[in-house]
Amino acid sequence: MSKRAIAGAIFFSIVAVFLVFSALMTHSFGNPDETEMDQYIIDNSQEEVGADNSVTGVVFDYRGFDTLGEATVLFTAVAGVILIFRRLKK
Amino acid sequence: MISIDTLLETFKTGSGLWNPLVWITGLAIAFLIAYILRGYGKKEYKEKTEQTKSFLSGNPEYEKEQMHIKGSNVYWGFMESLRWFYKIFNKMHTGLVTDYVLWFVIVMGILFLLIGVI
Amino acid sequence: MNGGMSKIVKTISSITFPLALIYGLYIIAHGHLTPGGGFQGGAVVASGCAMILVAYGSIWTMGKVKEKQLSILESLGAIAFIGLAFLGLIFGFVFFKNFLIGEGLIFDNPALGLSDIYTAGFIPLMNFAVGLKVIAGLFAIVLVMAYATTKKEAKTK
Amino acid sequence: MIYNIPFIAVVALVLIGLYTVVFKRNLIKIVIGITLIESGVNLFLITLAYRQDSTAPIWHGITASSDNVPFMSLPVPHALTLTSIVIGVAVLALMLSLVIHIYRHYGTLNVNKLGGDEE
Amino acid sequence: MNIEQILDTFLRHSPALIVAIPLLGAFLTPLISKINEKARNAFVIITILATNFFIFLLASDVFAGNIHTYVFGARNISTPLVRILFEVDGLSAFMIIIAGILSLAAVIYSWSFMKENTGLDKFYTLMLLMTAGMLGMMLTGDMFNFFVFLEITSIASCALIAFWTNKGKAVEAGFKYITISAIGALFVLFAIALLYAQYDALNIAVLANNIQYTFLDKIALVVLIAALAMKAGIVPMHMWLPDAYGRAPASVTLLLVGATQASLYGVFRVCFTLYGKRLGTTIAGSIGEGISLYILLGTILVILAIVTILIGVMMALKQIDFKRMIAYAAVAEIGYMFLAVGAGLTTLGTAVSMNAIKGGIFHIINDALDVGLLFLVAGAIYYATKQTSLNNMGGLARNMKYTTVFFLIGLLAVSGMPPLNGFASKILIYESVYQVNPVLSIVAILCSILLLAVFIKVFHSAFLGPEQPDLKDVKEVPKSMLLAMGLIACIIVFFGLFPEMVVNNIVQPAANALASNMNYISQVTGVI
Repeated sequence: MSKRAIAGAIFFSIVAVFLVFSALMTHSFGNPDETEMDQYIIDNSQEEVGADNSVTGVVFDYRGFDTLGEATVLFTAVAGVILIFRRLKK
Repeated sequence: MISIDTLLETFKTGSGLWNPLVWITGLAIAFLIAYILRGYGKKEYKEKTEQTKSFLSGNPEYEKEQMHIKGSNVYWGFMESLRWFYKIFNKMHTGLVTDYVLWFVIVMGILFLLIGVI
Repeated sequence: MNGGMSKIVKTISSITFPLALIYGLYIIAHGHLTPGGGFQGGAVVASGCAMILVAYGSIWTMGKVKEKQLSILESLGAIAFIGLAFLGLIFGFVFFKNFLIGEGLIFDNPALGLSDIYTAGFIPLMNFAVGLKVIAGLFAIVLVMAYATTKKEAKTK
Repeated sequence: MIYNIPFIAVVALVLIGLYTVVFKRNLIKIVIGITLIESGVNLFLITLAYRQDSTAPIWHGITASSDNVPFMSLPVPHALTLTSIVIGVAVLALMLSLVIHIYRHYGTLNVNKLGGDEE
Repeated sequence: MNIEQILDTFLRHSPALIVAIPLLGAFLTPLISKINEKARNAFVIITILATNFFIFLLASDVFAGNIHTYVFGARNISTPLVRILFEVDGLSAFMIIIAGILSLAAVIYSWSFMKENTGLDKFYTLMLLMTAGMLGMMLTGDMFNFFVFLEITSIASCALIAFWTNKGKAVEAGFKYITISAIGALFVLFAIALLYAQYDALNIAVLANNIQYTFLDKIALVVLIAALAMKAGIVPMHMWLPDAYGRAPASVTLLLVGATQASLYGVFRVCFTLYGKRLGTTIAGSIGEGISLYILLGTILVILAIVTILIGVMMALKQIDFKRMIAYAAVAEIGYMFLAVGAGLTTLGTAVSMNAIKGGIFHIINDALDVGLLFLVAGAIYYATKQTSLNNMGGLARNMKYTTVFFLIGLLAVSGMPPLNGFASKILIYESVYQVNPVLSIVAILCSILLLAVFIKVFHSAFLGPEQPDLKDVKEVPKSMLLAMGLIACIIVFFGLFPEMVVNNIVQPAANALASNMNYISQVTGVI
């Protein structure tokens, strides 16, 4: 067993322990503590956005800028893939 | 908004002062003095005589291209004296991406121990 | 043989491709009413296109549609998307303002909760813009990668 | 009710992905590990959205003002998960195309064969 | 309407426009490039110039003392804060100035540096997208939005690093970079989800107002610091950086410096603002009884910084590849900023801490300019000689006079020689860190001397010496590259000659924004 594997095992287990503790200390599944923002969206998205689908209301209106960034990420990936597979000679 | 006294204002660094313009004028004066002193140099200096030949303690002189010290030869003695150091760190820099992620895991674990426990 | 599959596969895929197309367009169009939206519907349509690509081979598909046209199409979708946001800046005085709500021009039916498709301001338009963008983008990615790999094989052969 | 089992699953997914990235040698497996981490994070986000016996946040046939309004799950994590999934697709496409190029240049997918950029 | 109203409207919308204009330009570039190449290059440069105009408009107003907020999709801040919010305080304005200058220089430089290559329309598209991502990271006040822009920057820069796909090493460096970036960004998202699970908010100010420093907050803090420090290239997570910097085209490397510092900005923002309200909490642990959080965090930052400086300089000393050497020097420079800001964090609220933070902030822009100029010179030498190894160079000063002058300016500036700007920030760092702990200051000074030695090595082996036989017909690089280098060199000399003006007008507001973080929080939560 190499030195790298030993160090990896030790620190990997440390990270694993802390992450599992974080999972155990999260609020119990199914009843979050704070829901003010989401409750506001559920109640008012129909009047403010006019969309029956609250998720679409969030995606395109409340957090529309995130969606623009998301579309930009896809655009970036397409540009990158086309750039990487371009023809190298003129 | 840029007035001359703001330009000439010294740079207060908390515990000291520092004014680049004064420094530059001082350097210019120093160069001037050096140039004047240079004027007092030997007049009977003759070109193309024994005086200008470079003397490599008796060894033959190479031509110009070989006289250049390449990049990897600069600081050779420094590298040589610190070989133990560089041995360790060349072993550390294996250009493998999995090792990079392993270093991330190691640092994250140490920080977990430092912040999470303390 | 240009990397295509058998005749059965080609026939079946060309039969099922319009269904995928219609289904994806439906998801895009009803994004503000039902689960779904531009991204999901675009992914469905792009998967249909990818099926055609697999069935007919990348060389045949590259003969039909170039990745340059797809990238032009994608940037058109992106320009439409950010242009709607800029229209919000012009008409609604805020970037990303839903400037069609309350104006009564289009896509502004007061009927709420009735799953009316003529609601939600500029969200359907944005859905279509994003859908166009995702169709072109994903299909361009798949097409370019497939074409590059097949060219490599043809070279070795 | 089930206690924090979903969060345990999230952490398990993240750790499996991290293990794959750190200890596996095949480039394709490294890509798979990164997608595992990503799916774990997405699962975390989407489990945060759930409230007990709640429905999807879609108004069908009713408005917020009408009575018997259903108890809905949180809409924001849905949106975050959607964004994160698309970002994951973009990263995956780019990584796979880079892997194709690496295979063309080195003729191998083993990480140990590459690297060693230090003189 | 008259000019004041127009300028006022521009100012009110500038936080959105600074990000939106490069994005629109990026989406338009594939269409413009159908016309011809000159039109495309001119269009890209005009886009960056427009972005810079809005950047300076916004920064000049923010440095006057007021914090800008911009809500997307609504007139004003609603309660609860459900919309995405851009919040621009002194630090953000300071960082976007750096990003604007770097992107302008990079685009001008690329005009003739990239002439021979194919696929240039995608290249310019990705450059604009990378600029937009950096600016978004620096401007945003929303954690998830920060993640999205981090991903945009990472993906664009990865594709640009692998631009020369005929070189295997370049593709490999791109793969390393995207792996590191993807893992870091995913852990950032994990931390954001942890914070969201507790406080049901994504806005930085709201989170900072509600944060309680529970165990989950500790986990989130560790994950955020580790991931963003890896993106910033802190030892021992710096190893992707020489590969990426060394293999990318020079103009891309210039932007990568800005991307690295955007991650650095993220670290500072997390330490000072997101956890700013809880920095005074004394840890009730078993070992560290009674230690305040800011002392702990500052100590961690200082330790990381010292290791970074030492290893960065020592590894730079042995490199023989030009760009890798500068990359390791850049790692060491990042360490100086961490050192100063960490030392300022350990002694928060004193005059020493203010000076240290000032020095660190001032060093950010100095490092960006100096290292950027050196990378541009390295690219110019590669353009002229097609060589990157120092062993094949020599006597270049004969044929490349302007490049030699620019390299001398960058050399003296990056190694902190008076009277250039590197000295002005480093003396602030030395003096303030000396009052925190003398050993740190001594190590910093010694490493700065070693940094000078590193670049003396480059200068000797590349520019001085006899003319090499295979470099007889080297010509001076084209005008646009000289113009880009000259732009940065002029800013360096100006900053070096009048540091007081820069510190008072630009650096002081940013340092105040870091030190007194409550303004950032109350700007949003005061309205609610």
